Amino acid sequence: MSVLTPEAWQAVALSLRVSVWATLVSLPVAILVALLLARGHFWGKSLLNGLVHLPLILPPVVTGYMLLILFGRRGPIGSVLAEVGIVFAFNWTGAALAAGVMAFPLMVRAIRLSIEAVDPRLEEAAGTLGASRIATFAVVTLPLIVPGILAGAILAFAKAMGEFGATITFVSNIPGRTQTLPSAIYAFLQVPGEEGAALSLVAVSVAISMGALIASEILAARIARRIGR
Amino acid sequence: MSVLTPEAWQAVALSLRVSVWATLVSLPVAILVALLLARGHFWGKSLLNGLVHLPLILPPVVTGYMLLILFGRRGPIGSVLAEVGIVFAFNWTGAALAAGVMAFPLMVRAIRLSIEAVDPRLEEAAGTLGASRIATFAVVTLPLIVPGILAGAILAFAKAMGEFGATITFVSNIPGRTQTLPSAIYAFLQVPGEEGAALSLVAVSVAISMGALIASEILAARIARRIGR
Amino acid sequence: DEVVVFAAASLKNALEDVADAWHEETGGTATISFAGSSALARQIQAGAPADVFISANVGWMDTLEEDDLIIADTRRDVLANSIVLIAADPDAAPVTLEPGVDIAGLLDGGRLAMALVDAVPAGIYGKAALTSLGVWDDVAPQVAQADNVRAALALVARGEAPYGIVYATDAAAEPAVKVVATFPADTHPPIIYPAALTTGTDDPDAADFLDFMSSPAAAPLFERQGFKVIE
Amino acid sequence: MSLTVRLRHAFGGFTLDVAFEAPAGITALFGRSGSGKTTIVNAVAGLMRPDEGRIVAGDTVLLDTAAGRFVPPHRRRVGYVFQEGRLFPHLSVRQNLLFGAFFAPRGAPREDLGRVVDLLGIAHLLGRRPGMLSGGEKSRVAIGRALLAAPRLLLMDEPLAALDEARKAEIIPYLERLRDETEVPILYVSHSLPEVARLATSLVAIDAGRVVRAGSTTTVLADPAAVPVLGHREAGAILTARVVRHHADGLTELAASAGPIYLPTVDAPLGATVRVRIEAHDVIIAREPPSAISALNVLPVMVTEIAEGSGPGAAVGLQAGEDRLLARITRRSVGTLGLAPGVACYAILKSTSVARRDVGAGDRAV
Amino acid sequence: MSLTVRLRHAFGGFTLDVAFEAPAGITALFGRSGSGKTTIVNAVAGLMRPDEGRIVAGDTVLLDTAAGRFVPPHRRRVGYVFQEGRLFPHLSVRQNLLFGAFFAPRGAPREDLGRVVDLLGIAHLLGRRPGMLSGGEKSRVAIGRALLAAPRLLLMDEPLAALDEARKAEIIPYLERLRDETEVPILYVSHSLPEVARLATSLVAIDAGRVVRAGSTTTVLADPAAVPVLGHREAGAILTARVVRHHADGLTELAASAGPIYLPTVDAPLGATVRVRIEAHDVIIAREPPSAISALNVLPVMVTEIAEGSGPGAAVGLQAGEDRLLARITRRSVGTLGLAPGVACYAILKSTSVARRDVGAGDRAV
Ligand SMILES: Nc1ncnc2c1ncn2[C@@H]1O[C@H](COP(=O)(O)OP(=O)(O)OP(=O)(O)O)[C@@H](O)[C@H]1O
Ligand SMILES: Nc1ncnc2c1ncn2[C@@H]1O[C@H](COP(=O)(O)OP(=O)(O)OP(=O)(O)O)[C@@H](O)[C@H]1O
Ligand code: MOO
Ligand SMILES: [Mg+2]
Ligand SMILES: [Mg+2]
Repeated sequence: MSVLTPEAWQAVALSLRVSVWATLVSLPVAILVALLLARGHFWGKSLLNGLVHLPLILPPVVTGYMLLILFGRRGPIGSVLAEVGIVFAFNWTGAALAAGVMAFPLMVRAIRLSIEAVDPRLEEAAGTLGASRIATFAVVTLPLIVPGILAGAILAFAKAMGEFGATITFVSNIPGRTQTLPSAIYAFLQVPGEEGAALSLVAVSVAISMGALIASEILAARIARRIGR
Repeated sequence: MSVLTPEAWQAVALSLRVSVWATLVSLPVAILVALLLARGHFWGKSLLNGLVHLPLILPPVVTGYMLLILFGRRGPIGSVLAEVGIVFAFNWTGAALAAGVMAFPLMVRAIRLSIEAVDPRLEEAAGTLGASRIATFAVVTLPLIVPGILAGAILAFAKAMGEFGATITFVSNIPGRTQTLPSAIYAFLQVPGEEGAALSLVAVSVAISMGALIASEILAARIARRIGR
Repeated sequence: DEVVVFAAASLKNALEDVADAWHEETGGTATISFAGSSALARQIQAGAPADVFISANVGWMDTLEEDDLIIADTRRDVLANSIVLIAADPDAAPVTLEPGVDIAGLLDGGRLAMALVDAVPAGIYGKAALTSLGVWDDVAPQVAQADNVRAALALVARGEAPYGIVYATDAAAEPAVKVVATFPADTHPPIIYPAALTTGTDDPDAADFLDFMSSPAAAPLFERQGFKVIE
Repeated sequence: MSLTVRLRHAFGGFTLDVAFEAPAGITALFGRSGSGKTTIVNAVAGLMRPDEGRIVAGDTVLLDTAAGRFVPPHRRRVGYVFQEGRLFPHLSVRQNLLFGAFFAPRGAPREDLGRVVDLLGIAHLLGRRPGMLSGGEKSRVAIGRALLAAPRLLLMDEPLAALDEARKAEIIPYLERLRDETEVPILYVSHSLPEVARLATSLVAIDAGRVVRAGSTTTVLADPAAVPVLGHREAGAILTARVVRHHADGLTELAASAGPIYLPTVDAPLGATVRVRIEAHDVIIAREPPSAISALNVLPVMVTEIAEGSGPGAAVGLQAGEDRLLARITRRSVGTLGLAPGVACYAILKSTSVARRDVGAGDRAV
Repeated sequence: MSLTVRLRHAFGGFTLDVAFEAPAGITALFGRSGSGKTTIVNAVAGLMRPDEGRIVAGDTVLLDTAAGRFVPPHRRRVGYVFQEGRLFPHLSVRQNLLFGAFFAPRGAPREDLGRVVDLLGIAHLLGRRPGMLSGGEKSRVAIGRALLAAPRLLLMDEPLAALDEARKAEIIPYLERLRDETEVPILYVSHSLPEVARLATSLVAIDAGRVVRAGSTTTVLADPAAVPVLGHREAGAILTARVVRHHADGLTELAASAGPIYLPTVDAPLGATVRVRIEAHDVIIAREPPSAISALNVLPVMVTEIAEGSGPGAAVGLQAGEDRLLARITRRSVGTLGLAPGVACYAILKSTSVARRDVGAGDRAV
């Protein structure tokens, strides 16, 4: 691997930051949505489910534009959030938002599958022992779905590390601010003779994600053993 | 929704074909890989796992290039397959391959989670009743993971409907042959003033995927009831 | 303090050199976001913090000008490019691009790699050129459209397509392809990279960068990458 | 505190339609497999919403379909020992045991972990996860978990089915103490009539979703007509007696109203009142007082009623002082001995045929 | 066919180290909760690979750790009734039942679905899924599934624990027939000594991972010294007798070697040999022949040995003709009656105290 330029290191650092935040922040939301979809019976469930899958269905560029329209400085949501000091537009937070949105369906699906696999009779048992539905979720369901949460998180992290289309469309490709690894790779691929540089970045990206993947597998195996599977 | 041009309808038809094939063909492979990852203990398991996740980690363009290098006419795999009459380059099959590869990690993860949720004691019981490991998989594990397979398939289908970067890089955009909906949408978005046309296609894409999504949810609910959850 | 430049992706190497030179000379820093012209233009429409926009085609610059998003009197055409016909075969014979040229025959069942012919500038120019040569209808079914020029170039370089149409700048940098013809300038609209300050800019350095970019000092840096500098 | 249950619910081919009262103490639900016992218990726990019904515990209405009232399970504070364990696989045995205590209200009267653990013989398992336990170990942990939840109501669905006799013999006295010392009503599902007879204050016999017999255990068990319902082998009445003396040879002398009886050491202080279940088939009737016989207990009794079934046997109700006994003898013997209501005779009981598990601590409600 | 088992395996704190022989017929594994019964059965089924061991069924070596041999479960053709059901949730009851038959080799001797279904009383459940069954219904389906798998070896881990007495009474004769009419050896785990005594050809008592007593059931049960191991309440010997006459009043007259005995109708043809389990606590010893007593059976016997335990009871071995009986009486009675080895006396048995479940079809191996 050739030595990376400072700009490339910036992209690496930013991608890590973006992916970690995208994963961590969307995780609780994903758990909630997965719970609603797995156990809820409410009007509009199909709609919610569709909405969650939207970023998967749409070409990433379209998702990026939608984010731009909604969360841009002048967008209906973006302008409101800007007043309380939250700015996504052309900011690393926007890259995290894009990555989070793109990864969201993957995360929700993994967690939802895990929730659906939990034996509802255990939750009933917790109920008879005095645990409210929320407490039951916290002390029975949640620990039992940790493998699924981990799977969802690692999928989301990997996806966030690779997300390009929506990110570059939403927050552009500003070095040090919104230039993630994939955007940097893209930029290198747009000009002649820079394939080598692109390849180094690909290697860094793969190394990071593989590391995370292996760590998550080891963790998952340990947890599975604890749960007694 | 404005009335679509014949070319747009072609893109719709092709996207459907590509997504259905991508899903159906990769499904058995995904089941096998998920099984290996969930239940196998072998050298190189981490490697396989990493490989499966690669299309998620890499920017789609990079995946597209890799496909081009491997499965192109002159690629090491592509040239061999060409001899037996399988051509991916500039063909809708190539679009399906790209979509399948991009969707593969999602499918594998969903199925793997389901396999891990199957009580191994049921598989043991099947063993004592004379079912070999393969038979046990076919008559016990497989039926029990149908919800996971369905989830994986619908994720893959949705992803295939939205996949753009890898597809266009690998098989480019030949109207009627390789122009999928996302390519068409992307093309419309590149020129000023064509947002309306892009939007009609987005609407069609969303409608198809939502239909598939709702159908899969209904099916999954019915199956879950049969399994007795 | 930091000039934010939104520039078409194909300018990456040249513009980075220019930015370095500008920094040497003035101490100013330019941060450049490279992406597709359409994406950048839309971002500017959405209020992106860009000071300078350099587009790979005239259309998006026109759109921004109509929307009053660029300062019209700072708009200038900075660079020009040409499109060429390239072949995968290093021994391919040169082609004379005259009206009625039998490109379809040349392809011999293979594909002609181009950028998206209705969406991406290089593709639009190529289509115009082939149309004016009167061969577009013959060739059209054979065309494989990539989402950008580099991808079209890669298709030829990998031997997937025997021929392709790309910018001269891209062809020059790729040893695996052979330029077999250059499209005459009169067969297509001028291939021009316009640049301008955005109306949102409040950075005095931005104008300086724009001027430096179109100054003789920057010219060799662009020319090194194969661009023609417009005086 | 007492529990009133009225339920009607239809599953496919099965209809449950029951109403009964469970007073303080242990109420046994007794019935064949598939008769609806678990369904009743689930409804009381709030895990099943019946088509129609009303369940009241003390003065709390837990369910009233007519009034649209349904208290969710976690507010009912029942301790439920499930028929199939349902231990939390991700928690250690200790955490499983303390699960309910964690959610119990602060002031609730609480069992001591150490005491319950010792009773159940699971001290060496505290650090394990349920996946690594044997079948009987799991069911002991499940019992402990329910006991430690400070419940206002205990539901036990065949809690001892997976346990060996020795272990049962250790747990039963504990349940007796619970019955006698606390206010917690216990619904107790069991197939074992000896267990029921020993533990239950009242008994509800269920068949095919209907209550076929209900009442205080002593009354139901001493009723010769109930014998076919409860099963021949299992019939037997309950005698109440006072501990008079612990003899040196290990026998305890008890005073029943009909006379002294001798049993293997009864674990109760002098003066305590105990319940002794005498299985009907363990009673021999003689017209003359027998001599030189290994059975130590011979009580003068009088025949009160004779119920002859279809088989060769007959259930003979006997008045023994103030208590009632049930004897199951052959119809042939009824003839040869000339038994008839009003006939005076002797009941012979072996000391050792009254197994320890059939001697229970006295039950206030009796 | 017979089964030889030798196993050594250590789990955390528990070590299993057993060796026993299971001849054709039913071999009971008897022992307290957590003693290692399920572990043994799992090893025989191939679901657990012990640290060390050798298991041979007939002339097939199923496991030999020394030789590195391990036959995978699906090639062992065992019918395993698991302690916890393990029905396939996605299959109907019918499909569950036929699961094993589907995989059985073509020519394997097969049970008839209808017959098994009737026996188990699950005909009305065939179309249901296991999730909709009661506890006892599940365990009946599990029994059926194993029986219908055409097994060469049956493993039954507390198969009847969740069933009521009446249902047990229906299934036990079927298992007896299986024992007597087929070559299939059965390993039978149970906590219930009556069940074991009635069914088992041989008995292996396990305690804390070790075999503490093994041998033919008749021998082990008639051994006064085995009483503490098996539990006082459960002790009892087995008498072999021939059916002589079915009397009109519902009693069956049997000829035991020590004399005639009368029991409630025994469901066996004239001339058949039956096994009658006489619980030790049901036997009364008298020095003189009693008169005017409801017990119909009085057999002249001779005391062979007396085992006094720590408690108030004593186990008295009796020779009754060619059979052996066991009586559990108080030490006090041993004294007052002057019992000692060699003393002649009378054993009094009630007809009705021999419950139907304690009368079994004659077992070839006895
Ligand atoms: N996976 C395991 N890890 C550690 N210990 C185990 C494991 N499985 C079983 N044991 C222990 O091994 C011992 C024997 O277990 P086993 O299941 O064979 O008992 P059992 O005789 O069948 O008991 P029960 O009658 O309660 O079913 C128990 O003490 C149990 O705790
Ligand atoms: N979900 C269900 N759908 C249809 N029928 C059901 C369902 N659950 C239970 N049943 C039926 O209701 C009846 C009563 O079941 P229940 O579990 O209450 O029996 P039980 O008395 O507890 O039996 P056991 O002693 O076998 O546990 C059974 O016939 C059973 O088949
Ligand atoms: O959804 Mo993408 O094509 O991985 O950015
Ligand atoms: Mg039940
Ligand atoms: Mg066990």
